[in-house]
Amino acid sequence: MFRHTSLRFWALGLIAAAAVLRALTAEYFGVEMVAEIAILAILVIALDMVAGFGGMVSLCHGALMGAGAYAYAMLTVKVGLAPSAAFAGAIAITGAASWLIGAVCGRSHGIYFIMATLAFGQMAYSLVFEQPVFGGDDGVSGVPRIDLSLIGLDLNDPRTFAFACLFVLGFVYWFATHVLQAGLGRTLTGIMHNEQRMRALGVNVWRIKADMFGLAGMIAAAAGALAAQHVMFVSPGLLNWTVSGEALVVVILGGLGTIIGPVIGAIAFVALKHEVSAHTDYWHLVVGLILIAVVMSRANGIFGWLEQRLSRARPVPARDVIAHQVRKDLAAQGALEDA
Amino acid sequence: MQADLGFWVLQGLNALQLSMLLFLLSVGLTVIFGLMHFVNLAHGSLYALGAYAAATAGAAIGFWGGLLVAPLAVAALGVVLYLVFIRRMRRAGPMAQVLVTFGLIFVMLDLTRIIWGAQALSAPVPALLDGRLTILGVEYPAYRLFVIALGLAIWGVLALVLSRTQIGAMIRAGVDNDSMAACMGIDVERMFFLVFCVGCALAGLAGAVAAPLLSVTPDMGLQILIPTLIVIVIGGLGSLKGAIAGSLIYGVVQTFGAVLFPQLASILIYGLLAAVLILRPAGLFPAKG
Amino acid sequence: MLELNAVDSGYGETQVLHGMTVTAQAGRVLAILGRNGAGKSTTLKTVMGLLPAKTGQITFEGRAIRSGRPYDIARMGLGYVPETRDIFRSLTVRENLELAAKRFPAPPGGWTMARVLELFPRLGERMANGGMQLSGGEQQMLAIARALLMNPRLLILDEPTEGLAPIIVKLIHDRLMDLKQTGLSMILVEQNFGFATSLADDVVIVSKGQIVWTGTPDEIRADAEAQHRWLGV
Amino acid sequence: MLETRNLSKSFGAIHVTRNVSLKLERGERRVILGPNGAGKTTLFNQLVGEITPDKGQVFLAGEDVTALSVQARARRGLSRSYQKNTLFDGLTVEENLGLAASVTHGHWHNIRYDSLTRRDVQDTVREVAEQVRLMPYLHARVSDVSYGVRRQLEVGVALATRPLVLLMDEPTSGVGPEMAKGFHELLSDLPRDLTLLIIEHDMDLAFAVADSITVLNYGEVVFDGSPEEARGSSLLKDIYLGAWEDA
Amino acid sequence: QAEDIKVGLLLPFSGVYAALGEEIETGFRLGLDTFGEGSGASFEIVREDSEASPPVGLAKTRKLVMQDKVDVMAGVVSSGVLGAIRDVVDGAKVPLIVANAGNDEATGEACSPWITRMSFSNQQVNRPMGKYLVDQGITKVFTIGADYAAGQQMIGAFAEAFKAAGGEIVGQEFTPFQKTQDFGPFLAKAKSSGAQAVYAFYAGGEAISFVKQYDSFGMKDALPLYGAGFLTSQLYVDAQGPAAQGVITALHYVPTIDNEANKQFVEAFKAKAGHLPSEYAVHGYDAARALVEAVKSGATDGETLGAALQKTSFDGPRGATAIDPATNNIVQPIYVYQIVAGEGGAQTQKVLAQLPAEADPVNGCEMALIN
Ligand SMILES: Nc1ncnc2c1ncn2[C@@H]1O[C@H](COP(=O)(O)OP(=O)(O)OP(=O)(O)O)[C@@H](O)[C@H]1O
Ligand SMILES: Nc1ncnc2c1ncn2[C@@H]1O[C@H](COP(=O)(O)OP(=O)(O)OP(=O)(O)O)[C@@H](O)[C@H]1O
Ligand SMILES: [Mg+2]
Ligand SMILES: [Mg+2]
Repeated sequence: MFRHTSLRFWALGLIAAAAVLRALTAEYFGVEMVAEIAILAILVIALDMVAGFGGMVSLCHGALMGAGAYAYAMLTVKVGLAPSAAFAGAIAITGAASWLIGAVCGRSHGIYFIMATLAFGQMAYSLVFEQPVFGGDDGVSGVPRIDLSLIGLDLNDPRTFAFACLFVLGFVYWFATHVLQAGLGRTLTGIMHNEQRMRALGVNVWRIKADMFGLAGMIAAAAGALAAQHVMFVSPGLLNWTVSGEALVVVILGGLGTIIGPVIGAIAFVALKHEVSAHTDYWHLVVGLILIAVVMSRANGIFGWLEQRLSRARPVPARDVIAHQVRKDLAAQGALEDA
Repeated sequence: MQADLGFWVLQGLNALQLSMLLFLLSVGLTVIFGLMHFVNLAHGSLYALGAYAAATAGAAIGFWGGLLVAPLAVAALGVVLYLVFIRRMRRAGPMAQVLVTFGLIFVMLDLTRIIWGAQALSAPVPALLDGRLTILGVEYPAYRLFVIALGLAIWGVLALVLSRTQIGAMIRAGVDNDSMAACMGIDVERMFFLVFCVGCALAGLAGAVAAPLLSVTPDMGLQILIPTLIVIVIGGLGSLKGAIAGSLIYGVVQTFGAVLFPQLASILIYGLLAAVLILRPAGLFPAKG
Repeated sequence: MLELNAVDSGYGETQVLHGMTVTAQAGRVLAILGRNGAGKSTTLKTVMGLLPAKTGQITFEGRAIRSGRPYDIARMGLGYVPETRDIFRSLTVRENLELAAKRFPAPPGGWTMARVLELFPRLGERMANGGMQLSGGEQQMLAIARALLMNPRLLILDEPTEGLAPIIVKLIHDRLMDLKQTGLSMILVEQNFGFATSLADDVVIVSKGQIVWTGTPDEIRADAEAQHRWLGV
Repeated sequence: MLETRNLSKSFGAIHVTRNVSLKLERGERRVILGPNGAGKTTLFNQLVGEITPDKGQVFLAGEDVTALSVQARARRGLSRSYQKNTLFDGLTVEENLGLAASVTHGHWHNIRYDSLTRRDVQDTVREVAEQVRLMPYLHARVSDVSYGVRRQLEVGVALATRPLVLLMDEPTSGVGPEMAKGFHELLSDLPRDLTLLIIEHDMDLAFAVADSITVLNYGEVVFDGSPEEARGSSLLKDIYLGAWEDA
Repeated sequence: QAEDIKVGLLLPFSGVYAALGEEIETGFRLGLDTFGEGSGASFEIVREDSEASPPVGLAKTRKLVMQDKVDVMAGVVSSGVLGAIRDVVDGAKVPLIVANAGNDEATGEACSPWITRMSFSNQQVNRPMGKYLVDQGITKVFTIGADYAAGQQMIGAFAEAFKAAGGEIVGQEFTPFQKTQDFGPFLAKAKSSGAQAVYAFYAGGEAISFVKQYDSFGMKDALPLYGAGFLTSQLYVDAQGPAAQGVITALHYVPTIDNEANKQFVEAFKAKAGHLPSEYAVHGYDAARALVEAVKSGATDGETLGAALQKTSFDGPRGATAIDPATNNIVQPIYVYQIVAGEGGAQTQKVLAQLPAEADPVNGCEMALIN
């Protein structure tokens, strides 16, 4: 169950302050990094919503984000919609697709769920890669940013854009935590802990799963539409499964099922990547090793570790719940097969 | 062209050959995956490593030597991985495992680049298998026939061992409830260790077999990972039957899809995977344990 | 035979056993009674090595087994029937039984597959079923049968009558009695007071992780005050 | 209130329930007895919809619910507890009860407010916690409480949905005599219009609470009558009680 | 007085194209060392990993331009990255010397005075083979290539020229890019197509697998294999082994080209890298040389460098090389070569013909000259 502990408030405040400070003072690339982190953070919040609170470990969130990016790019560049309308359109389209994926994949659990979402993600990737409308391998260029000159903002300025991303991130954080604390989120967490019992209590399990997956898809789409505006270019690589894998890495690095943890994970991951790749071409190796070390530390990611050290009310890490659930599922399947 | 029997035989053999290569790889993964509930995403990297080991050893002591050395070398690496990472991760659940092995992919990818360079290597086909044989009126590379035969042989051996020995039941018991298994005097740790090593050796073998067929590149492990996962998920985790069925389905869909419906080829297999999971959420032949 | 001396144990940070000291004599049946949550099961789990004992000694036939691995402890001759039964759900009934039978060959007069099925004919009818498909009571029978097939020197039973039909309880009671007659040592954790006291040679009562009462079945039957105080009967 | 007609189910060659026809009036309290493996739990599973019967129907308050899903039946007022604890292990006792209550009060699918902090939910949680004697454990995590406490919670969660018909599968197995006695009190405290179907092996409890008794053997109803009749039945003695009752 | 020129080198140093990135960087540094001496300038290289991913490449380009404020950029392996960064370098007026990416548009409809290509264009390498094959008496060809933009352009340029010269394409197959490891199914199709030869485009690991599998099916004798020279590039022939023998392809560079400049280059490169240079190495080498020549001609900053680069022309390892002022693309001879057995069991390239240098059609490029 999601709770706002004081540690979480502190972390949130610190992050917000640091982000604003950096966006105000950093050099060009530092400001770009703020935008990059904010966009990644939005994506991983979307993933944590379903993975950390519903046990729906998705390997298609990268693809959902890519879908949002492509929807935005296509609606602006090819259809000629106003960017703000395209933004809304991208969120709606991706949200609907995501709801469907959630409804369909919701039947499977654990590793099967991961694979089912992977299949949908890769289907989207192949589709975008191979359909000439989407520009194939070359992608779509010339993606415009939303025009906010009405309120006196120029998003083409990197600093303003970074602030816009931070603003959306803030909104998404509020929205996600709100939904998780509302009935829908509570029920979803109940399902993660015991789907059978939830059903026996009268909960329409697949609806809850699909609804939450749809909401998360909308958030991922927002991240995608921002990413498209950030680089002003979209390419199929956005939808590749490695992006989803990376998102999952970030969620766990930060702390699954904590919402604030993944945001910290996003900061750590982007910073680490830039820092290490500045020094060696083999940055994958270093990042990989650090990742392994973090996971092996047996803590629930960076934030989970902080929580363990600093706060007395120690929630059960979602990953343990999922582990338990998967075990039960697998064993139950064995039994069904005998019938 | 499609009416010609030769075409079907030839493509059928191609499908079978691809299936067997995937089987060699997926069977190791499915054993580790299904029996230990351990999600080893680095299995593809072990395969790549097998290919590199075979290419390197093959250059020094010939193909057959390489075929022997590669599985041993990869199993040895498996021992290290097990002792350093896996043993501690067994109880950590799939999320942590996905991550650690995801990290391992990148580590091993860069390590192969550091050791062998970024450029592609290759291993020669052994003289004995260099020619072509004629089957049902179709000329077919002998080496590919060898791959098919090897896959079938490994399948047979594994099926025999698992169904005729008690070790299968012990492993499943350990998977179900390791503390209870331990209370029945089963050395769960050692058993899993063996299973893991055998799985690794099979991955190494698959790499060694693939080396002369394909090019040996650092990212070959990443490329093969998704097809392998698809195979075992279609087939059902942890079951030998599932691994062979999944491999055959993948091989056939991929091969015939590519020649008959080229536009759909790459979506076809994902569509199939999604369909299987919707209809049978646990794959076609989930393990009884 | 089995001795616990000042054992502290628990789950992570929560300490449950506080200086648990208890002895099970060879050839006798020790009943451990106590309220829900008193620490009875925790004691058994600690003996089996499933929980680490923080301090104290545990010896089995004179050999220290504290902080041994369950695997070694089981092989020393301790057969354990956990309260959760822990049937291997993905194995069939037959496989569950063979797991023990094939790996612990029966000594002359020991438990064999045939004898166990005679004891629980119900299991014979379910040999090919998966462990998961058994009814609760059938699972309990299977768990006991499985432990017997290990031909242990000390049989540890955690609430063996839970969820069993009276007729089966009676049956198990009689069989355990037979076992007792053969000289098998047993530790019995029970909520069923009548069942426990009619089988036991010695009785201890646990409360808050400590032994608070020691005596014989007759003594506890007579001691209404202790019954009320420690067992809530 | 709850009725079955010719309910039958077999797994392969095993017939677990054969033509079971039951009829429970509103407010009736019935205990199901039967040897282990008689098909009692499987009957429950069919009543709530977790298993589809091969043949026969289930009626709830006059409506044929045979084709309805588990959750649909639950929302029509059918609730059950499980023989094997089926709880939200990582959550606290309070959250467990709250989840159940929030479904009852219709807050489970809301994205505007926290379902667990609603007044009506909290009240229900408190009431139920008192009923099943769980007040001291409200803030403890399920995985931290002893088995007996979990058994009580198992019933509590089923109760928190405020059902019309409550099915309880061996609610007192694994709880001590003290709590079993408490359970007896709990049952007498429950509103009289709540229909109860209880699987029990504790004879004292069964005879004390039952209005009527049904005995299953090999999936068949072999006895159906009042507790007095049951007491005198030699059949029951042969297949179920054995000679143990006097121990 | 010594000028300081800041060069942003944008190449993939990780990921699948890492091997190419390495080759180009080695060539580039060798080029600077070789020619930079008398230029009076010192060159500072800021190197960034594009990961061969357009968004990453774009982010890194922005960093090079806006934060590091480089005078000139060089590199770019993948066409996707080039497409993504085109507007940025064009808008910022930072000259970019392309050291690999071959997409036709970059020097066609999307050309920019600030983008000068010292490598090749996809059509340039393949077009001459159309007529060459017909001249060899081959009129029926089956084509096969990787299914992505470059594959389609390469095969497309060949097919067009081949048909224009009177040939017939009897079958065409595009295989899923970087997902195909087993070419068996496609080879069987080619075999039964009734073609006289197969024309292929693959690069990297796919090139190795393709050539080896082509040989293992015994198709080389009945159905000779032609293609874009990347198929049997110096980078892959060792791995391909004897399977590559007999394959005839066309490319703008092979290490066996017989001229003085190439001899020196091959020597120097071997000394530095320990292996023979590939076409990728020469891209880096010539890009560096173009840069140095521009500096020597008096350019000191972005704008003057851009103007000078448009006028590049020298005799290098690939013969007479010049920039076409209409498109800013390189104009260079194309070499038809065959893989033959060399000494010590290695494979070597035997140049069969040198096809004349030919500028690409302008293709919608409206090139403004800088000053
Ligand atoms: N997994 C666990 N984690 C933390 N605490 C636990 C755990 N299991 C049990 N406990 C605590 O340990 C104490 C003793 O539990 P134990 O299971 O030993 O009781 P018991 O005497 O066997 O009771 P019962 O008759 O209900 O089975 C209880 O207070 C319980 O809350
Ligand atoms: N999925 C299944 N497949 C095959 N057989 C099953 C399955 N589920 C239950 N059974 C069998 O059906 C019979 C009835 O089981 P059920 O759980 O209903 O018994 P029960 O009356 O509740 O017994 P208990 O009092 O021991 O809990 C048992 O013999 C069991 O083995
Ligand atoms: Mg207990
Ligand atoms: Mg039952």
